[in-house]
Parts: sequence; C-alpha cells; structure tokens
Amino acid sequence: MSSRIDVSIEHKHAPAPDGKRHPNTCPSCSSHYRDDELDSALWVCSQCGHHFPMRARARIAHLTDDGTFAEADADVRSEDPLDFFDLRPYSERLAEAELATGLGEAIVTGAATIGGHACELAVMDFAFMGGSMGSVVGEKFSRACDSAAERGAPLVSVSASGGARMQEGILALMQLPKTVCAIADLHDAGGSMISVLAHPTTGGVLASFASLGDVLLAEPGALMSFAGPRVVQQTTRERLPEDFGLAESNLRHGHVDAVVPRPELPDTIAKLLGLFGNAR
Amino acid sequence: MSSRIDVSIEHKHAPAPDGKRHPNTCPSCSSHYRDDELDSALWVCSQCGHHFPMRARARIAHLTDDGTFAEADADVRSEDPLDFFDLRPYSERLAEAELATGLGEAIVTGAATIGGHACELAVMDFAFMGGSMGSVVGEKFSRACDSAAERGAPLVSVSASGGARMQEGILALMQLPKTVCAIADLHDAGGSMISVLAHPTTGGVLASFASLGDVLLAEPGALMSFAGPRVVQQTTRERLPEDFGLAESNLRHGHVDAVVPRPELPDTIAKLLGLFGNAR
Amino acid sequence: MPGEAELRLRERLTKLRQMRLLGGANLQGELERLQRQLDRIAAEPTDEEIWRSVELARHQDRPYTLDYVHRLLDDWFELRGDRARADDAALVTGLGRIDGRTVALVGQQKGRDIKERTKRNFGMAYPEGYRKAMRVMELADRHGFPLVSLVDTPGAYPGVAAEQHGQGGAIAHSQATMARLGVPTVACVIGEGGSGGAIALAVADRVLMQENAIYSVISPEGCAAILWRDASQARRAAAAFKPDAPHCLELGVIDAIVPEPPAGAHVDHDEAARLLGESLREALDELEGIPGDELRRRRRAKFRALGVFV
Amino acid sequence: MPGEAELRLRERLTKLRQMRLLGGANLQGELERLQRQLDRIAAEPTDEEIWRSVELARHQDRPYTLDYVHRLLDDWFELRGDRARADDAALVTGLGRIDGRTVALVGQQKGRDIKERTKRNFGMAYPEGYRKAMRVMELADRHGFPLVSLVDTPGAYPGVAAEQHGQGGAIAHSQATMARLGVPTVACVIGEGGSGGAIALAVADRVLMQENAIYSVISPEGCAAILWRDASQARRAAAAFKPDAPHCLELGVIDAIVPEPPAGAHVDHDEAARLLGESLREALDELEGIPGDELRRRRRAKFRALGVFV
Ligand SMILES: [Zn+2]
Ligand SMILES: [Zn+2]
Repeated sequence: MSSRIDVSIEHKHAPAPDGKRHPNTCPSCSSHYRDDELDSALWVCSQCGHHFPMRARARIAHLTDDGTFAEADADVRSEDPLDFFDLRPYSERLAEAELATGLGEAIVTGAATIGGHACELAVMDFAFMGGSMGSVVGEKFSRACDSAAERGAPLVSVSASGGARMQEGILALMQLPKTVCAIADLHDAGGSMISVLAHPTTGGVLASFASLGDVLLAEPGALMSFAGPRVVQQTTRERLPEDFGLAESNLRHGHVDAVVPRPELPDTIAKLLGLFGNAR
Repeated sequence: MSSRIDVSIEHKHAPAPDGKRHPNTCPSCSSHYRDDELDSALWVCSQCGHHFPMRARARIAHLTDDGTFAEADADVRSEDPLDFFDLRPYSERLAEAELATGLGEAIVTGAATIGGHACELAVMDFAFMGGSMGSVVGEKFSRACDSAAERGAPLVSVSASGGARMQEGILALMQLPKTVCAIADLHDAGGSMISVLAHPTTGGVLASFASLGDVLLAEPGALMSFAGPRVVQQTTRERLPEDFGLAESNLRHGHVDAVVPRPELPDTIAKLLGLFGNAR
Repeated sequence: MPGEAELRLRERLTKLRQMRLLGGANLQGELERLQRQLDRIAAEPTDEEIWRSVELARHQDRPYTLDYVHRLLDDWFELRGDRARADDAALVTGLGRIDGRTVALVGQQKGRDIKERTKRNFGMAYPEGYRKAMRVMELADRHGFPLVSLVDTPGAYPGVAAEQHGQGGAIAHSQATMARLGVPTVACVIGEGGSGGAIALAVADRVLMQENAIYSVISPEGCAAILWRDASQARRAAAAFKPDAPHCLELGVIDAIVPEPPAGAHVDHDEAARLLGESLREALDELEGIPGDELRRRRRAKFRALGVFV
Repeated sequence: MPGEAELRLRERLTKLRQMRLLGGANLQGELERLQRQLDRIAAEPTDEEIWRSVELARHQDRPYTLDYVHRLLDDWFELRGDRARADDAALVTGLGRIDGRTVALVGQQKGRDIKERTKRNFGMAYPEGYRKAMRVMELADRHGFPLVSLVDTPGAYPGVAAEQHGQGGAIAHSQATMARLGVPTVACVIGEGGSGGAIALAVADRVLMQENAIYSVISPEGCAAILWRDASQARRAAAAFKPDAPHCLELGVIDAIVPEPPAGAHVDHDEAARLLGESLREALDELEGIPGDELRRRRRAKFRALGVFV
C-alpha cells in the first residue's frame, strides 16, 4: 500500500550498515571527494554536476546574506506520544540523531535576508532521521509561516524529506494538514512562499507544504515523488522510467516551475523575493 | 487552424442538397420513421436509441410542466454589422431561417417549472443556422442569466450548436466572453446552472456557457468537441477514435457528470433543481 | 485493575466526555451502547484489540461509501469527472439530501466483487480522483452546501502514471482546498484511513471515526517491512503505532467515535448506516449557522494545534 | 472622397477618440505617428489593406510574446506547468516587472525556427496550456499582481488528445477565471487573435490590438473552406469578416490600437516593443487603484454589452 513509502526513503538512502560505500563518492560518476572539497563546491560534483545532500546549516550559509540569519525555535524538541518502540525506543533515536547532526530536529527555521530581501526560512536536514516530519517539524514550519505573515516577508522553504515520521504515528500524518493550514493563514495574510525541493522530497512533505509554494523550484536530480520508486515497483510491477520522479521529469509533467542548479539558487530566490515583495 | 471548426458542423449536418437521404432515417440503424412517430417517441429511435435532433419548442414541451413556459425576449433579432455577404447576404439567411423554423433566433428563453421546480430556460435550436451563436443568442442567454438571478431560480440550458456564427465576425466571438460574464454574475448572485449538451455542442458554445454549468448532462451520442472531427482529421492526420468527441467519451474523460437518455431528462433535471434549490 | 491504570482510565473518560465522545450517539435510549463502548475504551486497547480493528476495518463485508450513500442520502446524484482528463471511480462525489438539506459528498469507494474492485482500484485514487473531489468541494462552497467526506482507502495509488500526474501535489492541494472552504465540513473514517490518501479528504470541522476503523500514517505491513524487513510483523507494527479509534481520540486527532453494531459494521449495514447518519446529523447541526470565516478559523486552529512537543 | 464616406469617417474618428483610440501613443511628440494612423483609418480599410494585416500578423519575422517579454519586463521569471500533467510550451506564463511594478504575464508563443515552432506547436495551446494560464491568473489575483496577456495564436490546437483533455471546457474556464479576477488586466493582440484560443486570454479590463494584428472568429482559410469550399479564397473571406484592427475598434471589441513602426512590427522589434510598452503602461496606470469589485463589475459590463441586435 502506498502509505508505506512515507518512511522508506530514510532507509534507502542511509549508508549501508557495513559502510562499504564511501559517503563522498559521487553516485553518478564515481568521483571521490574530501569533505572540504565538496563543501567549497556547495556539495555539487565538479565532474558531473550531481547534487549531494546539503546539510541545513550549510544550506542556510549558502542561501542567506552573511550574518543575517537569526534562528528561531531552536529549542523545540519531540516527545514520544506513542512510547514507540521498534528496534530501539523513539526517544533514543531522537537523542542519537541530535548527537549525530548537532540539530534538535529535521528542520531549522529563522529570519534572514537573501540578496538584501528579507525573508523567513524553513530548511530541512535529511541527516536528521531522513528529514522525516513529526510534530516538531510541523510546529516549527507553522511558526515560520506566522512569523513570515507578521513580518510581511515571504517564506522560503527548502525541503529534503522521506515523508512523515512513522514513530509519531497518526500525529505525524496530522503534520500534513497542520502545515497546509499554516500556509493558508499565511496566504490569507497576503504572504507568499517559495518552495525549494531538494533531494529527496517525498511522501508527506511533498503531499503538504512543499507543493504549496507560490513558486516551486527543484534542484537537479532531486527525487520528488509521493510514493518511492521501490514501492511503485513492488506495488505495480511496472517498469519505471529512467527518470522516474526526478525533478526533470516533474518539470516536464508540469509540477515545478524550474529546475535550478544549487549555485544559482541564491540569485533566483533573490529575484523572486523582489518580485513578490512589491505587490500593490 | 482550429478556428474553422466553429461553423463547419452546420454544413456537415445539413441535409445533402439533392435530398437523397430521408431526414427521418435513423443514421445508426437505418429504421424509417414518420414525423409523428418520432415526435411521440421524443425523437429517439425505438430500435437503437439514437437521439435525433429535437427542435427547441418540442424540447421545452418535453422538459417543462404543461403550460408553465412563459417565453421571454421573443422579438430580439440579429443585425448585420458587417454587411456580410458570401453566397447570399447574411440578412437573407436570417430571414430564410426564421421562415423555415418559425423561430426568431437559434435560442428560445423563458421561465417555466420542471417537476414543480421553478427555473429559467435557455434552449437552442440546431435548425436555425446550425444553432450558431451570434449577438442574439449571446444576448438572450445573458438576459436569461439575469432573470434567473432575479427570480432566484436555477438556469437550465440546452445547447445544440455548431459554434460561433461566422457571419457576425468578431462580434460572434465576443458572445463567448459575454455569456461567460453573464454566468459569473449569476454565480455571484448565488444562482446555479444546469447545462444539458445535446448533439452537437461544439466550437464556441462548448468553449463558453455550455461548459460552465454547475452540473453538465449530455444526451447519448451527442458530439461535444471544440474542433469538429473533420478539422481534427485534416489538421493532424490522426486516426480518430471510434467515439471521438461523443458524450460517452467525454464522460470517460471527465468532462460531463452524466449521460442521460432524453426520456429521463425531466426527472433528472427536476431532481437537480430540488438539490440546488435548498441551499442555506 | 491496578491503581495507575484506573487513574489513566478516569482521566481518559473525563477527556473523552469533554471531547464529546460518542457525540454520534443519542444519549437518550442509547445508554446500553454507550456503556458497551465505555467498557471497551475503559481498558487500554490490547494489541489483540488493535489488530481486530485492523481486520474489521478491512473486512470484505464492511459497508463502503456507496452503501452509506444509498441508505443516508435522498436524491443522490453522482457528479463525475475532473473536467480535465478522467473520471476516477476510486473516489465518488455527488450531491444528496440529509433531512431535506442538500450536502455534497466525497469519499473513496472500494469494490465489493473483483470486477468492481478492479474498476475502483481498491479505493486507491489517482490525482484525478482528488481533483474531482476539489472540484466538488468548490461547487459546495459556491452554493453553501455542507461537505460530508467518507474516508476509506489503503492510500493514494502508488503508480508511475499517478506520480506523473502529480499525486503529492494533488493531496496537498486537496487539503488546502478544504482549509479554505466556507461551508461546514464533516469527515468520517469508515474503514481504512490510509495516510496521505486519507487526509486529503479529512481536513474537516468535525472528524469522526467509526469504532472499528483505523487511521494511520502508514499501513501495518508497510511499517513492518521497514522496521523488521518483514511484512508479516504487521500485527506487531499496528500495536506500536496504534491506528485504532480510541487512540486517535485520545491523541485529539478525531473529535468523536461513531458507534457500530455490536459485532461490527459488516454484520448489519442498515444499523451501521443509521448510527453513522445520527453522528453526521449531529455534527452538521452543531456547525449550522456558523459563518464561513469562523468555520475556517476554527478548522485551521484545530489542525494547527495537533502535535506533541516540548 | 464622397460626402457620405467623409461623414462616416468623421463619425468614426469621433468615436475612436472617445474610445481612447491610440491610447497607447503618448500624444506629446507622437503627432506624426498619430497622423499616419489617422490617415490609415480615415478611409475604410480596403480589401487589400485587410489582407496586408493578415499577412503582417502572420509574418515570420513579427515579434512574438517572448520578444516583447525580454524587452519590456525586468526580472522575468517563467512559471511553468499546469501542476497536473504537462508544461505546454505554446503558452508561456511568468512574472516580471514593468517600471518596478510586478505583473503576471500570459501569452501564446509561436516559434521562430522550425525546431522552436515544433516545440511550441506553432502557438496552438493544449488545454494544459490554458490550465497553466489559469493557475498563474489565480496566483496574480492572490498577490495583487496586474495581469498582462499577449495574444498570438492561430487557435487552440485541434487534436484528438486536446479534445480528450477538454479543450472547449478549458477555454470556457479560462474566460470564467478572467471574469473573476480582482486585479487589473490588460490584453493585447500582437499577431493572430484566433478564435476561442485567443479569447481564452482576452477577457480583460483593457483589450488592445496592434495596428497590423488580426482578431477573428475563424481563420480566413477556414471561412473560405466553408463558404466557397476553397481555402484559396481566404483573401475574399477576410474582406468579408474584417479581422483588422480598425474594424475591431469600430465594433467596440477592442479599446485601443497600439501603433507599430511605419513598416510594421517585424522590421523593428525594439521600436515595436517600445510602443507596446507605452500602451501597456498607460493602460495599467489607468486601472491602478480601482478596487477589485469595481474592476470585475466594469469588465463584465463591457463584455456583456458586446453585440448588435434589435
Ligand atoms: Zn559526479
Ligand atoms: Zn436507430
């Protein structure tokens, strides 16, 4: 059933347990890079243009004008409403993710300027439990909508998520309508939203806020699908197209406005902020 | 170019000049009928169910409760703004159509009840210049919208048209936005509209009011296409599907709510009038 | 029963009463059913009870959307098509009357026999289905018709064409459409409330759930496949993420539980429909007369309050 | 010139001035151009002049929508896709700035070379193109962006898939969307204004037309094929139904004629763009500050007044 896809991405993209594959090997052309090389290249392969996942703080540093980012709600943390236990308790997974990523949750929010234009930011981090959306992601995103509305600044979101966070059960599903309602309030207040879809944006995040920007930009090669390729394959036994669910396919099928290489994102977003900032 | 289709239907469906084909031969199963036989059968072939074109007054008699129809704007007549002359002057064609059909134009409008529910009616007649839409069709339809809004009664339209009336040039095209704006005013006044699409509803009428009902009902076998089959064939050289543009194909493709055999139309419309008549 | 569990029970009962638990049941003359439900909810549902809900929610004899439509709505008229590409039979929409009042209805429809199941894609809609639903929601809004939504789907269809046609975006926009409506909206999960495919139709002023329905972010099999790489661990997964009605009520995700006949809705469609009808009527009555702006404000505030964090 | 013709001319000039003829031209310093235009309109356009318009409107070097976009809009950002099935390249949409003010733009785009023509389907949009336009119109409405629409199409595409995807309904709904907008809307026919495919984008507060554009209910070839069963009689057909700008102005179908460089827009794209830009600015200025309700009311009243009858 399709619902299973919401979290499968997290596991698919995690490094194999035995660590065979070096995390900085380009999956597209097999070039090898040190962290610092990739970091200075915005985590884009200089050989083939493959976009590696980019961590939230690096993303923010890249997108925003130096020193303008003021983080909000950094101290909001998940609870474990279901006492969820699979191989380990959910609370243990959370603590581990925080230790591993240095982030309290899979989203970082706050105010900044981009190319001199004020905006509110909501940037996801796939490294935190596969960017899955639980109560905290929903809450922080919603507060970012409110803050954008209050400040009269557009909201810029960057999504990277395997979908809803299974460990919070039905409450994770409720983050879909929660973020949708927050955007509805933002729109009613005359606000606007630019949504950037990074690899991967799937499941519940694609099926909620990431799809509701006034403008949708995708990074090259980003998977944007509701159901993951594996689930589609297993459910339908169809042969999948080569570019199934990728940004380029989504552009062709009318679901995003542009595929924008990472180095061009700050200028593109700045231009859009300018356009949305001067309505009557 | 696609624009040519607007009027081609008129010619396609006119009897051949030499009168070879008896007009009351069923084109589907070749059964023969006298006028009075067809009339008592609602102009539906009793052998195969083929729906013959139905004249506007017969249509109104069939749909409405006896004696409730009060015609409006019967005296509105076309002008000839372009002094249009092809094989004959437009004004001559108009006079001829009126003599042949007993109608002043290709649409009859007025108030009535159907199954006891008050409504406004706008019924087209294909026999009047192929049901083409010129200034008078646009004007009478628009007035029917206003009358429906004023009376708080839903509008029921029955379309049968080859499209815009070439002989009125660009003013014929303007009847599209004119009727669209009239429906917008009706909707803003809280009114509703049920659109019945009879054979054929093509070109400018499909591309304006006929598609804008709150509910769309089509008669079996009715052609509903923007471009006629011949134009599509000539332009694209594609092989057309067997049921190209027919009501049944449109139902499958999501463009109408139901295909309703003619004998069932009064009850179906009455039910819908009941549903739309009791909103808060 | 140990003291702590009793305390928890009492707390929950208080909470449930505040939340208009069993709002669907007419308290006069329904005390017996109420008692039975309270008994059921009294104890933390066991893993077995949760799994029983999963089985009943998917029971092949369980009433589907159209079974309720034909029992509860007068003058039903089905509205078909997305006005763009298709008519998705996995999701039915239409107009009908409840107590003389016109309502618009949307809901997934599974099939009863194999032929209908194929036609209706087992209740798994394509984006076309959600676009049809949005069209009908907007029609309801334009005419002031309350919207009733019956949720019963394993999930939105996961296929190549469905993705190409924008499944994720369609689910997002369907929710956004519901968030904008200025008419009363009532949703009820009547079987499987499967993930995004379910929430697309459930951003409502009142969200109800039948006693044996389930509502979840993932299917038990999907969850098990991920956690234990073994779909047969579905029962264990269900116990972990708790998709049953009492837990959904406890978490504030639904507003009330709709009672079913004692052995389940599948044994008595007429009685199940009668009980559902009472709940729908009560919810519609409560919402009647509230201005559109206020409905929207409360609806959004309700969903924006969902979540647990510190 | 005979007395009757002169009288007719004077009447027409009076009418044209009332209708803000050449509203696009800045009267100061534009007298020469104005005089040339008046001279042209002075005489009833001859059949040859009408046919020249048909030829110029379709001239392969005539500027297309994107030629104007790149000259007139700052910070152009193309918006793509209908969010359902496709991105139709025959119809471009986007945002940009005119004098610092953000506007949304929609318009058909023919192709310059054979490759681009194929990609853009010769400016003949599918329903997907019109659905993209509607999406962008609604975006403009939500954010208070004025809408500029540039019309240049032989017509909506007449193909099997286009029909299956609802070409007629898409054109109807696009008009209905424009009738609902609460923002200023300006349309200009910049080449071929072909039938339903054109009016789908032209239900605007101000409808302009370039000097050598045509606007018609049917193509000359289509008309000829029907009337004389002979497409080569196109010139005769054009003379009969008069798709030229002066006649459209006389009939009240357009609000003003936008001047072109003396030999036509195709010889000087920059100057053509400058002149179009002036007209668009003037129209936008006139509409600025009028409340949405009032814009809607006037827009609908204008289109509802079109037609000639007794
Ligand atoms: Zn590489
Ligand atoms: Zn027959």
